[in-house]
Amino acid sequence: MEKKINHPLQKYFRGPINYTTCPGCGNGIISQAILWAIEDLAMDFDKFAFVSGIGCSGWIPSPSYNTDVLHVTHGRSIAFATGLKLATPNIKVIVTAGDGDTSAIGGNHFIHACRRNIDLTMICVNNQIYGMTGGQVAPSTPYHSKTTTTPYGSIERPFDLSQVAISAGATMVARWTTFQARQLRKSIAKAILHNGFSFIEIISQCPVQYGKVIGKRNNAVDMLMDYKNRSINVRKAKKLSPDEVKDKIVVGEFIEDKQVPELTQEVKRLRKEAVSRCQK
Amino acid sequence: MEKKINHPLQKYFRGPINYTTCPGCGNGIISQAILWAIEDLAMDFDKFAFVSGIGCSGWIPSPSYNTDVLHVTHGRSIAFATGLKLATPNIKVIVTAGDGDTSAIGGNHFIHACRRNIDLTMICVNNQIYGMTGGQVAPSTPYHSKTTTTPYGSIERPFDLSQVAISAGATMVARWTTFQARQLRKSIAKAILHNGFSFIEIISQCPVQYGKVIGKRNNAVDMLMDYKNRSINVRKAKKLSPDEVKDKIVVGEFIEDKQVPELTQEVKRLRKEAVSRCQK
Amino acid sequence: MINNSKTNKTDFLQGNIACAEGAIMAGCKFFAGYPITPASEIAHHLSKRMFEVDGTFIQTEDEIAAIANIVGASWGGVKSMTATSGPGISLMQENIGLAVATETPCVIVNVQRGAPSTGSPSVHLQGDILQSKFGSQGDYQIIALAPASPQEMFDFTIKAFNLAEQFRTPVFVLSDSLVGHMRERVNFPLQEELILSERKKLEHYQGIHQKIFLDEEVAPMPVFGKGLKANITGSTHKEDGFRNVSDPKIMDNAIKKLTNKILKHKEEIIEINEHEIDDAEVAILSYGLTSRAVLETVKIARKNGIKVGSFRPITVWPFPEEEVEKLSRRVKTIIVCENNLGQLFPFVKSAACEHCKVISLPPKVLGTLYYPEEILEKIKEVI
Amino acid sequence: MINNSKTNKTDFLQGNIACAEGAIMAGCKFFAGYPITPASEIAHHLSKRMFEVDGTFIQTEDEIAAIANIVGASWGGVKSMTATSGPGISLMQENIGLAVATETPCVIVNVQRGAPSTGSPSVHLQGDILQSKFGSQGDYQIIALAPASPQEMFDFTIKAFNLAEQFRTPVFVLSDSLVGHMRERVNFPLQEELILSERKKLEHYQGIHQKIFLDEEVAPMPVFGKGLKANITGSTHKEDGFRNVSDPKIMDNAIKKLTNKILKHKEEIIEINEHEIDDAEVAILSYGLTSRAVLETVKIARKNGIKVGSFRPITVWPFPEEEVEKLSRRVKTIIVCENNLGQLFPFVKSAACEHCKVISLPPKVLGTLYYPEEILEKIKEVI
Amino acid sequence: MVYIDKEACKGCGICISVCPKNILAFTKDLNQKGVPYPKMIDEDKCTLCENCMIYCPDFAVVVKKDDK
Amino acid sequence: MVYIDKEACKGCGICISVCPKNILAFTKDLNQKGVPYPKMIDEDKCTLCENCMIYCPDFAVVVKKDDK
Amino acid sequence: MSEIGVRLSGIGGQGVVLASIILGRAASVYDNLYAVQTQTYGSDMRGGDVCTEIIVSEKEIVYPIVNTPDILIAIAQKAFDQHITDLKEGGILITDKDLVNVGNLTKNVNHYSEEFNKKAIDDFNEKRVSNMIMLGFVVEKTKLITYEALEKAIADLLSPRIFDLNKKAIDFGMKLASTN
Amino acid sequence: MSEIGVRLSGIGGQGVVLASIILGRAASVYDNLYAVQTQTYGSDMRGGDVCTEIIVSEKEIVYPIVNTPDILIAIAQKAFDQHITDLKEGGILITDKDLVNVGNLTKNVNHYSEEFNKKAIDDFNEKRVSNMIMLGFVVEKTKLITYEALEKAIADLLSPRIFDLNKKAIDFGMKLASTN
Ligand SMILES: Cc1ncc(C[n+]2csc(CCOP(=O)(O)OP(=O)(O)O)c2C)c(N)n1
Ligand SMILES: Cc1ncc(C[n+]2csc(CCOP(=O)(O)OP(=O)(O)O)c2C)c(N)n1
Ligand code: SF4
Ligand code: SF4
Ligand code: SF4
Ligand code: SF4
Ligand code: SF4
Ligand code: SF4
Ligand SMILES: [Mg+2]
Ligand SMILES: [Mg+2]
Repeated sequence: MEKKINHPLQKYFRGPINYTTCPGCGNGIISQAILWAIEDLAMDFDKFAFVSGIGCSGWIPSPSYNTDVLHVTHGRSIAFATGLKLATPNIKVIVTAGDGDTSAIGGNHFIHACRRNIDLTMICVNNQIYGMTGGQVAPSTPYHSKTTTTPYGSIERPFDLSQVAISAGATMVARWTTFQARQLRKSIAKAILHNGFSFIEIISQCPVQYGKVIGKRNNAVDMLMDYKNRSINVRKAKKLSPDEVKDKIVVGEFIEDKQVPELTQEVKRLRKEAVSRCQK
Repeated sequence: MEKKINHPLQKYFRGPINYTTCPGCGNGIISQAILWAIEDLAMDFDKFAFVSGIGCSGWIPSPSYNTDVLHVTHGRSIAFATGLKLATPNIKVIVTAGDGDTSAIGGNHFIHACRRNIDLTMICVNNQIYGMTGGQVAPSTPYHSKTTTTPYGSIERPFDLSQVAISAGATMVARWTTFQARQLRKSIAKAILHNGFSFIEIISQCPVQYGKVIGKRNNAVDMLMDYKNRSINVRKAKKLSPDEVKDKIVVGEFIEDKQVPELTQEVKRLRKEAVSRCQK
Repeated sequence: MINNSKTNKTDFLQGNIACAEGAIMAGCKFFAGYPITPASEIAHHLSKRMFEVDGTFIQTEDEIAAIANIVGASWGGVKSMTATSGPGISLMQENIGLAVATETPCVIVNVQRGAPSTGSPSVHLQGDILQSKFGSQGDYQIIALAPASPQEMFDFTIKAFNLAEQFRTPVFVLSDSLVGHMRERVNFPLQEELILSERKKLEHYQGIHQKIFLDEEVAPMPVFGKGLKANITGSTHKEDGFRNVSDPKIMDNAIKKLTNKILKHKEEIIEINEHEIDDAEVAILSYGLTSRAVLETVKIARKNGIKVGSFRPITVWPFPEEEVEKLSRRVKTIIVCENNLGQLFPFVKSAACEHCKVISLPPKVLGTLYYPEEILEKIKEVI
Repeated sequence: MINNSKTNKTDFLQGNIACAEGAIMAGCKFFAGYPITPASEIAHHLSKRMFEVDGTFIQTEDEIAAIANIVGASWGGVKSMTATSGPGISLMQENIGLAVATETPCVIVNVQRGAPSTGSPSVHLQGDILQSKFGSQGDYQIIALAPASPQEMFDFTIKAFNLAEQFRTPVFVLSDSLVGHMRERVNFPLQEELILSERKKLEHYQGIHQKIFLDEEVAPMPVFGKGLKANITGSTHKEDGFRNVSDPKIMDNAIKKLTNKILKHKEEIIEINEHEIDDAEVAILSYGLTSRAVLETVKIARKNGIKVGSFRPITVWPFPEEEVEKLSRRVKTIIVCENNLGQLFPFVKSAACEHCKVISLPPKVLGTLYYPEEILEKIKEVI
Repeated sequence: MVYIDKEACKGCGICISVCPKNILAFTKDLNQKGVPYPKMIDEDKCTLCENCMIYCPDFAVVVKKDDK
Repeated sequence: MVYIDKEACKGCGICISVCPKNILAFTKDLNQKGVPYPKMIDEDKCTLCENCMIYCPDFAVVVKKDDK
Repeated sequence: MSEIGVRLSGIGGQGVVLASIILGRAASVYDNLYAVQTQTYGSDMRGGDVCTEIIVSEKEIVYPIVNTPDILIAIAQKAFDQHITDLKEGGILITDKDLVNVGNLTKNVNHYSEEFNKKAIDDFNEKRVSNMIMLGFVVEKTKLITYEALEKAIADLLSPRIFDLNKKAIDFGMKLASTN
Repeated sequence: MSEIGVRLSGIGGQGVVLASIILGRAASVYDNLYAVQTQTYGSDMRGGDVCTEIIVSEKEIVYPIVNTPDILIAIAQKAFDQHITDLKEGGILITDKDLVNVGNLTKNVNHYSEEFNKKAIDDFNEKRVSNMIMLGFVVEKTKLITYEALEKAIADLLSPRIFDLNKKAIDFGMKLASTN
């Protein structure tokens, strides 16, 4: 039972699997969900590229994943991924980013990718805090939370990231917590297949930095159980009053697979048009 | 009748009224709406400050308005205005910005101001194009438009700026076209009184640059009449099918005066709390 | 500026915290910032302290917003500051240019880290010296001070505010990861004994063409909300603030006046620490933390009877050209020690080369403090 | 590089359009940009042309995204470019640093305009020379070429792509508003006669520790999507791409290798145009458009029997230190003419001062092309 | 009373198009900018609704209620 | 069969909490990192549901269906 | 032909920049001459002053700016007022008769003035061809470029739809010049 | 007392940084000495190697880094392995008996080893006070600072809730040192 045996996902790693995340960090669960989704799809890992920014979540693919990985500046992963995808439309480009990465410094690239409907799969690790830099408030930190930079409680309302994605035009949007690891895995697989910009938000435990905020430092299990208790599927939530869902985490696939022309395919269309115009 | 007589709004100007805008540009109509709103409110113009970015719309207040005016870098007006408002909460700070200013380069500051609910009045001149730099596509340019940088028609869907503002948390949101100059004036007055972040989007004619796009170059009147014909109030629009409103411009006050704690007042509360904690 | 003899408090503080406390003593009432290693502690501390002193703290969406916020706040009449590290400075460049062009007093703290790019967040390096001066488009002058201890982070932050107010300009505190995280004793001066500068303010509205910019003696600054009808733009403008973007003569005037506003007052601004320079044959020029390695070297060298002294610009910018030139007349060799690949070296050489030899000596391993022995070796070589 | 004798086409083009066409001839397949005066025409032209050549054009949400996009595309294996002006460069600084640190070939065109800040968008100024080299955090090297005519905007854009590919690094084309908007004859070379460089590519995956960075002879570059398992980061990394952000030795190695990759090949990179230098007593050093005023001056001066020549670095960065040093041994005086407050002057002086006099002569009115008479006057003074 | 500042006018025609009474029209004359400007053609019909004023982008029209 | 790589384990306890059969528990032992790691306490009850595997953030658990 | 510097000045919308580009193109692409064209903008991009310069020469052109033009074309009063001082003694001045009042011309120059604008309206019923009439006039008066080159250049630059009209306007301008 | 350089090394979570800050504070605020404390981080912020240095001196401290410590405290094997070479000949080495195997100590140093971690668990049932036991031990062995200063410094830095426990651990550590 304690015999050392290779993990079935080992093949996706550049070397021995060795995340330097804190004990109980949700990032590892998310990493598994991503890789299981790819495993489920039986797709060639060499045809995937990962782009990530700065933050703990940036280290999910970088340097671990044994395929092309581009680890860039804080907040800009989507913008690099856009150029990469446009240049190599045949590969599946997956962006992993933290909530700060996505919606603080990177907010503009985020909404524009939604609008453009470029075929990227965006995995947003929403641990509701800045993990890497030491527990500062994020744009997704619950209202009134006490963090390293909001000692009196935060006075800014958080974004509902999935809602922002929807209103900015994303064509597939889902939210899960790490507790729904299996549903997450399925949604990621769908997102990879989706032809357009997909946004997967994952409420994920940061037992160290966000643990401090909610007084559950280093207690990943409590945080997971809290997700379990508070999660409610969007289908159910729709039937309830706003008050009834107030403290809940609404999860599920908000937009499933909306069909809208995808950017790299539109580029191909333009090329054809341009060439035919020239020939005239 | 052709006798030179002072304009009733002359008193709001630093010198003779002399916009260098192109003939028929909507900016002047919007400028009037802003000043009439202030006139209607009978408020002291010295207690207003204007912050604007780079773009034709940035020149609505700068240097013309005879009060404090801060004309900053492209896309950043909200961020400067945030600091100014926090430092001088007693003055009314109005931001005027173009659609590019607001939602291209400035998109991130825009959504964050909505989220923070800071008491700014944001006047977004949505002429659906980059006017000042020569007619390039904006994130608000209608899908498939041919502009200076989309000679084959744009392949990116535009933002619905008011919807983005709403989902990002703005507590007052209205959209009008320049044709609804009177409603606009009223909404601006309400926005000034609103305690929080208000977003007023104005679909405005740029007869020169956007005129080229729609083949109505230099024809402001046609553009205004088009607004007249296509505008539909949100109350009516709600009763229609998506197809029926497809080519319409939905106007009206989407969010009227939502009551949510305002940022500068929250800052004051924190100061009290901090001082009282210190004394303990 | 600070009378350290009479202090009301002594503490053992991290450089970053000392900086934050210095800001408060200087009268800073507005801090905007975005977290980044190794500068975050300044924000952490001020997120609590600002509200205690009736000020404001805001964590912005990014660094571009942070600099924009402090400039906005400054026009609201309050002393304001941001703190970041190299990557954040890179993002701030455009609005630093706006602060310069609109003559907005504010303080920017850069706790430097390993670079280029994301580099090594916790490694000590003085890699951003030229970036502070040249990162934004166009010709302009900036003031930058380089502290070497928590006490200096405290003192220089106050000094930075004073210079910002006196010259209506952004001022850098150029610290680094090691100084920012180092703990040492910090003496707090008595608030009453502290000499704080306040900006020259425009008192009354003086008409549409009031002169509020481009005065080499520093034009009075209108504060918003007081009926002064400030007319501010980052576009090329005249003394009254009115924009003119076509006449090169106006631009020429704008650039030169802005530049001269600093250069004319170099003597007031520039501060140099000299140590054992009087009879020195070799002077070692260094700044920031590196100067402590140099002082140690001088100590050792002097014990060995070697005539060497330390020349340390506190003010890295404006570059102390005349002072270096004077130094070059007094010594045979200047050795420039920087924890980078020799960023100030061309400036030192250009100022000194007519009178003495100038040598650049980067540390053997960038990102580490010099061993005094390394420097000593070099001294022995050139003597 | 370009054989102008046999051309397949002659056109009368604006500098910006020539630049765009040069990019296409160089094989550029990806352009990302954000409009800005006076660079927008490059984007306008390529928004049509890119698709005709099976390439991609994207107008990004801002300049930060533009540089990120071209770096991303470059890793996708295509030649990529962006074009902007000073304010845009300021915003790109952080990701320019990333491009340098990840050794990503790409071309950045800066059509300089009046600065600082928003300044004067249509005024000709060479204000961003130092910004190109020092704007991002940390020590690094950059390559920058300064054209003086539409033909050179065409030629140097091609050259920029070649250098970018050869040295796996971002390369600047440092134009300005006047050259960008000037129209002149442009000769198009025959595509077959054009020598284009292509990056050294990693052909096969060579294991987890494959050497893909930090080779002074330029490491082979893995292209995405080919099973090469590229491991790329802007954090401090080793030759194999693995991050290490704590060991100063690794950072020291990273900085020095990156720098040396350029410096070791300075001779290949640097190009200088000399004119009438052989017997000159006075050399005038200038670059970009200014050099045309200098050449005119030389013409007039020579007519008057004054021994003066022109020394024009095509390559502004890396700075031609050795070449200037050599020049300093040949002439009595170097007059540095720049359409700014003397940005390269300290570098010239530092390189030349041991052998000759070095004088800075900014134009009487910044933002205007020198009158040959101004320069002539100065020459007569020093002779 | 409706006053039109002909030199401020840029000739866009908006005022003419928004007058509910249709009582404004371009003159044949050009102003110094070289553009035609509007003129009142039937003052009596004017309701002083102010449309012409508030829609003029160049602040060239003034409607005064008291001195009709 | 459930395999646990005790040296990869960081002792977070997640696997224990997500096991529907409640058949994992910490040992008293510490691994080289100094943390307790989980152990199977009743193999027979295991349904091979894989929860312990897919929730382990450190890839320290492997569930093999074929070799039960 | 040694270097000839021409300055064309007016206000936005008059088409002086297009005229200068046609000149430059004709000279450098079809007449085997060298040409360089530059322009400066007014204080704002909309409707301000426009001034463009073009140098035509048999030899390579080093210095691209026209500080003292050999030929000045001014088709707006402000343009004339601003640029007349720079015109070389003995140079050529061409103005629009209706739009420019040259007042008391103290300078020794060859002055031609013609009603470009009025003729465009009267004879072509199209204000916008006034620049072509002016261009034809200038070419005929100065012989900077050949007619063939001019024709080819406008064929390159103008859409076929408007080519004929513009060519007629040029011809008209040339005739005006040869008869005036 | 001339300058004494101390290096404390271990892994994240052992509290060595706090111990060094207490030392520095005690010395410089209460003992009228000079002190400078610096630290370097491991390759990642979580659970990596920790190393902190502190210099205590009667005179102002110029050079703030401890290249060759007079005193080395190592409470993890890796820490010991990495830093032992730097320790001065004749210096003091303090290790955790259970966590560090010093092997064949060739260096001429005064070596004290004690079970800080185990004692913390056994005697206090609180692993987290091991650093305080260590600190008490170090202070007693080296006399770097006075007991009074130490007491005041921990009162400044620790919340009253945990002050007593920590002080007891320090006292315990001092006793260990004086009896060992
Ligand atoms: C330009 C820039 N600003 C700031 C930082 C510092 N920084 C690194 S990660 C981070 C935020 C981390 O939060 P998040 O994105 O939510 O990721 P997490 O660590 O929580 O996964 C910050 C502010 C940086 N690296 N670059
Ligand atoms: C950093 C930066 N990038 C680009 C520009 C150039 N620029 C000026 S205004 C503008 C866009 C104008 O469009 P919009 O904001 O919609 O304003 P409008 O002119 O249409 O009112 C651009 C791209 C700039 N000034 N600064
Ligand atoms: S700080 Fe939080 S997010 Fe980062 S590794 Fe630790 S637990 Fe995970
Ligand atoms: S370009 Fe468009 S927005 Fe700008 S002034 Fe002209 S009409 Fe108005
Ligand atoms: S006031 Fe009304 S009715 Fe009278 S002219 Fe103006 S728009 Fe027409
Ligand atoms: S609306 Fe104003 S500018 Fe337009 S035609 Fe009427 S008066 Fe003239
Ligand atoms: S496989 Fe399922 S039942 Fe078996 S130990 Fe793991 S979690 Fe428990
Ligand atoms: S989930 Fe993994 S890391 Fe956590 S206790 Fe179980 S085996 Fe250990
Ligand atoms: Mg996070
Ligand atoms: Mg616009």
